[in-house]
Amino acid sequence: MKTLIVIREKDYGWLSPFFPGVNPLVMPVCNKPFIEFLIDFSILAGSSAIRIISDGPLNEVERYCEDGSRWGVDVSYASILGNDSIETVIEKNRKYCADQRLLIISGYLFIRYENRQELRHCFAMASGGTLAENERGSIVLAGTPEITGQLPAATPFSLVEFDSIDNYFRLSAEILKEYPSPYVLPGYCNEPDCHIGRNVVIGKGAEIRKPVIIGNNVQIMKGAVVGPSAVVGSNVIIDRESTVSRSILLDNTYIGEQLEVVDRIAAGNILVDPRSGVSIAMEDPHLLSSLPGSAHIGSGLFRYLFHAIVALLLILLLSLPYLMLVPLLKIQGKWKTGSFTFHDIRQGKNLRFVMPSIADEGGIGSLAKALSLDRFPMLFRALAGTIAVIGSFPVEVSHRLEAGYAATGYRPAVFSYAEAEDWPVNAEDSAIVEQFYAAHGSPVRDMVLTIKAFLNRIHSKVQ
Amino acid sequence: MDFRIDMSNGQPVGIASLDGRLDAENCGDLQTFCQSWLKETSRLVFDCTGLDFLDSSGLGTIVSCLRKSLEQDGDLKLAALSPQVSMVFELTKARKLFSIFPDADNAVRSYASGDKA
Amino acid sequence: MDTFITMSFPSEISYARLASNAASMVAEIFSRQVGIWEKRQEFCHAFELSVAEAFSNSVRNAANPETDGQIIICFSSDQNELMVSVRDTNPAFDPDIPAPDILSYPDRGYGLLLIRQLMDQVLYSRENDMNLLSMIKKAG
Amino acid sequence: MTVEEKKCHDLTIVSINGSLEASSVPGFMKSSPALTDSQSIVIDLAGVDFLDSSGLGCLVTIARKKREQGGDVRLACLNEKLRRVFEVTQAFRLFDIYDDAESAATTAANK
Repeated sequence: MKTLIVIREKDYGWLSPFFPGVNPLVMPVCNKPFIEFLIDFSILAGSSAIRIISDGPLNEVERYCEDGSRWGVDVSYASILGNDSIETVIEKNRKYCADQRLLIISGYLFIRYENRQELRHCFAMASGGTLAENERGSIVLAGTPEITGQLPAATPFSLVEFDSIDNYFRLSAEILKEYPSPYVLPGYCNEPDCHIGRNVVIGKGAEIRKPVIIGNNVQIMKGAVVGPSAVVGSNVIIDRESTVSRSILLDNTYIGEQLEVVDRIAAGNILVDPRSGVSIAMEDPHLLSSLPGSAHIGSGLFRYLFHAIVALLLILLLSLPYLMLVPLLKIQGKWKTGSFTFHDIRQGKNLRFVMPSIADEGGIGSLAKALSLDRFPMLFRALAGTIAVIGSFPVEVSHRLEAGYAATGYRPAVFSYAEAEDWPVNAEDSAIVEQFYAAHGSPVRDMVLTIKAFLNRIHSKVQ
Repeated sequence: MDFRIDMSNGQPVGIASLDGRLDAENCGDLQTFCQSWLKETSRLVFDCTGLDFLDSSGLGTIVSCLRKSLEQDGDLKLAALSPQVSMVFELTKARKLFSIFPDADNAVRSYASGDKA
Repeated sequence: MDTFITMSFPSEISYARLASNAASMVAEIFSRQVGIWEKRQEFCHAFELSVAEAFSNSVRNAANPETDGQIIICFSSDQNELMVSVRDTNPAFDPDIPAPDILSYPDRGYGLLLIRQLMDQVLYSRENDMNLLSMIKKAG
Repeated sequence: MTVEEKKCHDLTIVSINGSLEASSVPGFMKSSPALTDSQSIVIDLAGVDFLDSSGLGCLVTIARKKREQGGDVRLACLNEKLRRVFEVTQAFRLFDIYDDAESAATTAANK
């Protein structure tokens, strides 16, 4: 049997405004991306090939599902237009559908099944027709039954109401509480009701209360309370003394100090109240760290002075190696300069500056790279105050990033906090560390982290 | 920022209407105004009907206004928080510091029933 | 590893195929060396297409197509990324043009959009009266 | 690049073989009058191994001109590489894309 999963943009229109930048098809329900529930269902129903069809973008889905080999099925993709009827969709995929029993799942549907064994049997025996439908979509089977037999009185699956942010929230909570085994992805801690991923750091005095699901690469700082009934995604920091219960934190979220997140969905810097559908964007980094203390506010000049001093020190330290090594590299043609345009969210304009790159072939290149000579020209920018010495990795003006990068506390800098922390430098992941330090930054800490970033670069080259 | 004194309880209650955004840019104004309001009465109500955005600096200012009115044996009560603004108070636990009312009239009346000041 | 290859092509559109095929092959060799397996085709196609786009951009931007301009393509690599840069002597251009709105049927302007989407980092600079467009993609 | 034409249910199917890119676009546009008149056609891309932005631009132009005159163009058989180009540029929002040219022609003729 083959399955067509047909999901149109209008089907998930209710969800997309809440989480810009997250494709609803890979939006996690509990800890599993939505599309995987449909794939699992199709496989249990006896499909060996699945085609995911949409009138919207599919690249993120494709990045997650790839060719389906992970599930042992063929997954392929196709585009349709928004107003194509199901007949047209089948026509457009006629070659794919030919001579096969066909299961068509149409709509942004959540399917509940309790008895996994019965599914395949039931589908093999069922004659064609609509097996389930609601106003949001349908499950249709085409072709003649594979085997004959007595169908069970009740279909072993049903459609769940899944058309509002509140449904979404309740469904996740319900799965976590009542049906974790058939649905969620396994974690590393196999205690019942407690799924914990890789690289999870739990601080002193932090509490984890079951049931709970925690993803990979999560830091729970001291005194924080996570759970009960919390779903925490990957790349998440929950800062000191914060509470997260009966809530969902999607990937790449930073929850600041002493905050109380109860009955909420958080994604990046967006917080949603699922009951009322109200959402706020936490635009300033200090909102992410409890009641504003005087320490952060008004320290702008102070902080700049520190940055200028650090920049000056580094310039003094590096100018000699710079003058010695760079001409050599230039002769060898290994010193390339490229200009880099980045968006300064603070000032709301694009800035362009030169950022050299070094081909680290041979000794001189490696040495120059270890000494961060490629960052040398940028240090003057930091001295002038245009950028910080340490902060966020400058985000290049690129259409891909603009939408999703309204990160709080973004502050373009010579070195990034991610480099200091040895966190993978990648716009999405590093944004979390950057938010953490945006909320925790102090001039002295900045200085320490700058040195750490600088040494890390030396270290990574020496290895 | 509109300010008026309500005498319906027999005692003066100052009602300030906040509107638009209250953020780092304009929270200094509120700070200044609040100083002068406190000279007239220490019992304040901030009517937030028109307030649609609050950031941490704004929140900090409201908290400092509360502190000053408490120092003068008064209080600062909040009325008509929009869901967005309310979320900021909940998230930061600042909600626990304030008495919050659905509208300004209720907030004013609560000063009469309370026996403080 | 750190291979270094420089190629020079006449600034004519008929050489775009050659340049992009070369890019695809360099990417193929690189991906074998660093062990990109599942996504190798995608990786190579990204280089093939990006170089084709950069090349045709260069040819199109040439002030005087009659002169014997050259387009120089360099490849360099780090442990886990491959960089290709395309250099020409044409007038400067603005690399930050916005993406076209597909629903208004634009007949051009997709080139830089494609490059940006397919590559991890795109750097543009102007030096010694030359345009230099560097494109970097990480392995895996 | 070579271009072949055949009729199917009174509709012209234009099959392209090779690369549709900056250097081959001008030749392609001249290869068949069916590309520029107002009649609906199907373009079979099964044999296209490479499509760049000029190639895409030319498909978009054909679609625009045909639709202005009441005709249409349908595409058939996009391989992985082509699909990626359509995905990145969102060109999938403009075209009816079919698995095979015959179904595209059949449904167009029945419309």
